[in-house]
Amino acid sequence: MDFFSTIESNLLSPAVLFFALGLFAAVTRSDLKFPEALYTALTLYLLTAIGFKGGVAVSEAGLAAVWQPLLAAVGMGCLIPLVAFPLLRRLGGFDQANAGAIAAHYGSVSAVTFIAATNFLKNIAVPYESFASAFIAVMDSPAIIMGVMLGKGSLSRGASRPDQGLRRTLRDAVLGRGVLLLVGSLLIGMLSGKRGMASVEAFFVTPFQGVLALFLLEMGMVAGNRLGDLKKVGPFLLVFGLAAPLVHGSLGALLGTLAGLSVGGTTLLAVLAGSSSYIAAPAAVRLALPDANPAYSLTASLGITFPFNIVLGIPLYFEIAKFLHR
Amino acid sequence: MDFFSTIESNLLSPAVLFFALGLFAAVTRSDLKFPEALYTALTLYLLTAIGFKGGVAVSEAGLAAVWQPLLAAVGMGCLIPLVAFPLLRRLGGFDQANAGAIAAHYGSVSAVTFIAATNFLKNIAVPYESFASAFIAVMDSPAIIMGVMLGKGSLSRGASRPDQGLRRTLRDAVLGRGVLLLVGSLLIGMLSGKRGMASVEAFFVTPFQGVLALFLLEMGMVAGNRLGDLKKVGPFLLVFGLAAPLVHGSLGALLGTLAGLSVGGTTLLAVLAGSSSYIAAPAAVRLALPDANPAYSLTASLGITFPFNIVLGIPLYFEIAKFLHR
Amino acid sequence: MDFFSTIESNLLSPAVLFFALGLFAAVTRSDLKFPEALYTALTLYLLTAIGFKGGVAVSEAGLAAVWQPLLAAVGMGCLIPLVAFPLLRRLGGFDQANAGAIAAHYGSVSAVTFIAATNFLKNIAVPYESFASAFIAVMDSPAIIMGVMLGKGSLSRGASRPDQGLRRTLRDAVLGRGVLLLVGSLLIGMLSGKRGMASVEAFFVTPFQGVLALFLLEMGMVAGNRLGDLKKVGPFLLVFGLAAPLVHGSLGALLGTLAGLSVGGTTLLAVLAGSSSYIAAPAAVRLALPDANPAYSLTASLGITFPFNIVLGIPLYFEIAKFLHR
Amino acid sequence: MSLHPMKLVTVICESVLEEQVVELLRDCGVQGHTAFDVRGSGSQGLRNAEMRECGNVQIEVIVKPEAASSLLENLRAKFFEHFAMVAYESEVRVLRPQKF
Amino acid sequence: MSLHPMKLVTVICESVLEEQVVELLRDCGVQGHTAFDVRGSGSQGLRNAEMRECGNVQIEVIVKPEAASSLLENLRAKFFEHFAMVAYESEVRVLRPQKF
Amino acid sequence: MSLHPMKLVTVICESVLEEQVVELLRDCGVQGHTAFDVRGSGSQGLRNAEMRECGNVQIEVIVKPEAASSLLENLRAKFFEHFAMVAYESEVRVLRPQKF
Ligand SMILES: Nc1ncnc2c1ncn2[C@@H]1O[C@H](COP(=O)(O)O)[C@@H](O)[C@H]1O
Ligand SMILES: Nc1ncnc2c1ncn2[C@@H]1O[C@H](COP(=O)(O)O)[C@@H](O)[C@H]1O
Ligand SMILES: Nc1ncnc2c1ncn2[C@@H]1O[C@H](COP(=O)(O)O)[C@@H](O)[C@H]1O
Ligand code: NA
Ligand code: NA
Ligand code: NA
Repeated sequence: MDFFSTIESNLLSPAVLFFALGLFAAVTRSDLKFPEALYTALTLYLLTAIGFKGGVAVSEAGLAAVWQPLLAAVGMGCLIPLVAFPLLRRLGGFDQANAGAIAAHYGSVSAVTFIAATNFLKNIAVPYESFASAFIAVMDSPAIIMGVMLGKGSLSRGASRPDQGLRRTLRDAVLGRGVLLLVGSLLIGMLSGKRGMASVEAFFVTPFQGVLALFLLEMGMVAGNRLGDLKKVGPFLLVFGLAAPLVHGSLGALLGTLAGLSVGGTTLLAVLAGSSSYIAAPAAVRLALPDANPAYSLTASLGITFPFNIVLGIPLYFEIAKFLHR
Repeated sequence: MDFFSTIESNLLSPAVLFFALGLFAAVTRSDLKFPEALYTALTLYLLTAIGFKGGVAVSEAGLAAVWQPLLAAVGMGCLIPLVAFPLLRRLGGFDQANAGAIAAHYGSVSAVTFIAATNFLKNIAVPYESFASAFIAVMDSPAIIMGVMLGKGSLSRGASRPDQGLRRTLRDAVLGRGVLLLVGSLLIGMLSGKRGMASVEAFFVTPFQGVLALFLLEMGMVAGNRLGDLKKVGPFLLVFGLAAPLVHGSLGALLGTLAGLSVGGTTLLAVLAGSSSYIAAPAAVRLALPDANPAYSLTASLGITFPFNIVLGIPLYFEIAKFLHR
Repeated sequence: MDFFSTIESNLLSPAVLFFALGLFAAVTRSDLKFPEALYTALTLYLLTAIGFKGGVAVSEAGLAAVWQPLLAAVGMGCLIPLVAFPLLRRLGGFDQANAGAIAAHYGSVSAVTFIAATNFLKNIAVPYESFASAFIAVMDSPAIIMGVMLGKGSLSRGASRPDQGLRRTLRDAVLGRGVLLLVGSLLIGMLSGKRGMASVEAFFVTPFQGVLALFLLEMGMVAGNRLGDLKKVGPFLLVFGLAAPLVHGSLGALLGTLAGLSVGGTTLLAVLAGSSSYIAAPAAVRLALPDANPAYSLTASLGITFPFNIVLGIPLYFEIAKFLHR
Repeated sequence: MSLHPMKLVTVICESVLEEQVVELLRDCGVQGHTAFDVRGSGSQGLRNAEMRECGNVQIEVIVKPEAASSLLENLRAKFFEHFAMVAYESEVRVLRPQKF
Repeated sequence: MSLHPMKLVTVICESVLEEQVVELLRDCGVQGHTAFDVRGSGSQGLRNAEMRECGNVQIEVIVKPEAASSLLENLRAKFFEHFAMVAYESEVRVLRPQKF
Repeated sequence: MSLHPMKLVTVICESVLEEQVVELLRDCGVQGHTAFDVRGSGSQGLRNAEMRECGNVQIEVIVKPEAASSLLENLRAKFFEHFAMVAYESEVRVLRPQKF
């Protein structure tokens, strides 16, 4: 399948089309609206299902086969904020807090983008390591901690004064509901294994794609409501929102290849690296870096990078992964 | 299967029984209550699933086979308000706004009644055109626009003064969440076709009947809460709520037969014609015709016509369709 | 399979592990939180599904096979408050209202514990009467009425003065949403039978285990939030929360054996007897016995007995049932 | 346009009481009310909205100034002893006094 | 720290009107608002929150004292005839008056 | 029956702050609070309730009249610089003053 037909297959998947419908609803100011409880319920479901599936896959594959790629993923989570921060500071002219906040968002990952990518791979019949969803569970915490420390200047200035807020940040980064659900479900999947999977598969696995499609309808609306802020955030952030995923994604593809992942697995690690968070990071960063304006990080994450990845990024990362594996 | 055994099979379906349970809960003033978010979530799911399934069916059947019945459906949507309005004005003595509002509700359709009808057909093993759910997506907008124009007198008086509210009505009729979800999902189904269906079937199709049953429990409660208003709306509306579906349904059966639909498909078009809206119409009409008392249209729709259709109307329309196809 | 491996298999089931995750989230004060609408929706689903499944099973087995065990279940519901009340009064030193309230909770049953028990039996491949879930539907009302009458002293003092509040209690005990849903769905299942089941199975049966796992995540949080109250309620209630299920459960096992149930069915009746309510009882009892402090009954029910049953009680009741059937 | 002084009576109580409070309002001749679910803490501990059985509700009613204190008195008499409840009044100025 | 007197204008109306009320607020130069879903009863009967189409919303706005009555007047003129609506003002004291 | 004048302090802020605001209330010796989710707009733009991460919460506390302004001052000092927040007080009259 060539590049354009993979893009076409991606664009005509129900998930992406529902995302477009959500965008349309937001832009035309339809009265379509998801209740907050439904948004939260869908998030809960998706995170739990991803974690659990990943956990079962890890228990099947054995830790021996998993630890190396997992370490690569943790490394990515730490590395990306370090790459993004100076760019945002110097080229973007953001102050320390804002640069740290945005860096934390881009080091973190978007579980929904990840699932869209696994769908994409399934559609074009490319296999991938099924434990890959375990990556999602380990990248957010380091990225948030790193981004917050950069944003507070704790890294450059050293720990000169005892930072009371840092403890809270650590707690939020590790016990925030996104990370807790992912890591918790991962462990549950590992402990209950195949037999556990058999009993809950009909809820956590079979209807998953459809739930994702419905969730993307909502995400389309959320992203569409952010479009109005695009003007306010300025041209640099627009460019950053398109360029950063490509840079981070390429890094991810490189690391994935080095860690011995297949083309499919490499694509997924690249997707995670290229994606940015809108579930785990916003709440943690808001409290830890109150001076950062959430409009910047959320608009870039949700209004630019997320749609870009869903529509174009995924097939691109796949091409990069293929190239590196040649 | 004779008439009474089809009725019995309808009455003993989980969907109808759950509706009865909801009625019972409302009448006995139990503390059973659906949270609003759940009502909205179920509505979202049902509309999306119907639209999507219809869209896939259209893409399978090809537009060539579909356009004629679809046109008949649009015609029905325009025609019914024109039939109902003068009746409501003259026999019912309603003022212009109220007559227009009720006409808009009865020209629009009830997706839930439609699904109950497809279940009924499946139960008695009568085949129907699977693209029939596409009809639902095209009947609401024309009916609402027609009813509102009648209610405003825009049709009789001509467009003498520039009507500012009409633009809003058009927007609400076309972008209101009910229509947007149905039409949007229909297009998504058409674009993603069979392959899209394969990925989301386990969410949008397989559990559908059960979700409908749960939703009917809620609808039973909503209808039951309306029963108290029956006394207030007067005897004419009670008669109208029972007679209108039969008249409109017969019209629908006629048009369906002429458009070349099978007995099953004809039954479904009759059901749509005979049903009245409680999702798309209320919000749009409330804003466009503020002088109309929503108690009239909602009580007739939800308290009389909806239960009548669910329990007796569906088998009746089927008999009419069979008769016309003899 | 010996005792410890059955316990281990219970502990490593996704349901129990998700419960543990919820406990962890509550204890660490993570920001994970289920919206109330989701809690209600899950409750609705679980109760409806249990009732419906039980009803279909009853219609399959025939009333002849069912009435005897059903009577035993009703008897249990009446008996337990009579056993618990004097203990709570004399040993626990509770006043009349509080003793009645707690007795009503322990006479009532926990549907979720019941399902966890059926999972447990499936896991260790022990068959059980599939109509057993009908028991759940009949135990709550008698237990609540009995507990409330004990708490009001209506039983000891006789009906000296006309008790106005008793009518409300009866209504709440019979029409409260928990009982209404269970009994209603049971009847629906009985009326629509196998054919009804076929149409809604993919919603009410197949994904059930997974939904339960998600619900237990929430229940873990609710129970965890109650742990803080443990200190306040005093040591007697702690002991009662662990001992009462064993006493009641043994009674249940005895009655189940006498009523001719299999080992599996006996286990399930024991589980119901040993479990205590947190859905039907709290609301009804709160209104009927306002002087009772809900902290006592809810903390004992949710903070002690529920986790105990989920983790250890179920395998224990199974051992008792096996012993009695030897 | 003229505004008319009225009292706004606010009641915060357990969700299970909503029906009974609304009944009492009706018995006191109050014409309408507004209610919404809240969470809170007080002398009876935390009441989060997670389980409806343990939830809180806030009920607001606009009444004629002279009716407020008898309404509060009725609430006090019927509920204060047994239930978690907070009630207070404040001054508001409404359009269309005949409604209330 | 000093507190500044302001008016709090509260509007309770049908959910379908929320968009239009907020538009009117903006047209009146109001800088912000807060809204939440409520249920209630009044002259138009019970409005429970079950169906969004028939729900109620409560909208609260803080405005400069002199702006309150013209805002209420505008609300009255635009909505009172046709819609279920209750509106009232009360006195509050805020920090940071320049915000409003 | 006698009513006792108190202050009602209302805070509207980002949902992520709820825990910290409630902590601050406790530190100020306030005995209880009531909270509910709202949506709104203000100087920081629209805050709809769709995503909890960007939601708003309204927190209401009844305090002794003399405690209100110090409470507001503490809120101002801790949160006003960095966060979207509106806070105001108003007069209410409660039953059972000893509760607050
Ligand atoms: N000081 C307060 N300010 C605001 N709301 C309160 C206050 N005290 C209690 N409440 C509310 O009233 C409910 C019942 O209070 P209590 O009876 O003290 O537990 C609490 O759950 C809170 O929602
Ligand atoms: N006296 C009242 N006190 C508080 N809220 C009221 C009152 N009357 C009406 N409402 C609210 O305003 C809405 C519309 O009132 P109405 O137009 O009278 O039906 C009702 O649904 C209630 O939520
Ligand atoms: N004038 C106002 N009246 C009522 N609520 C307001 C007002 N201004 C702001 N708010 C609320 O306070 C929140 C934060 O305000 P802001 O910091 O101005 O963005 C908003 O999202 C609104 O919910
Ligand atoms: Na990333
Ligand atoms: Na119709
Ligand atoms: Na029990």
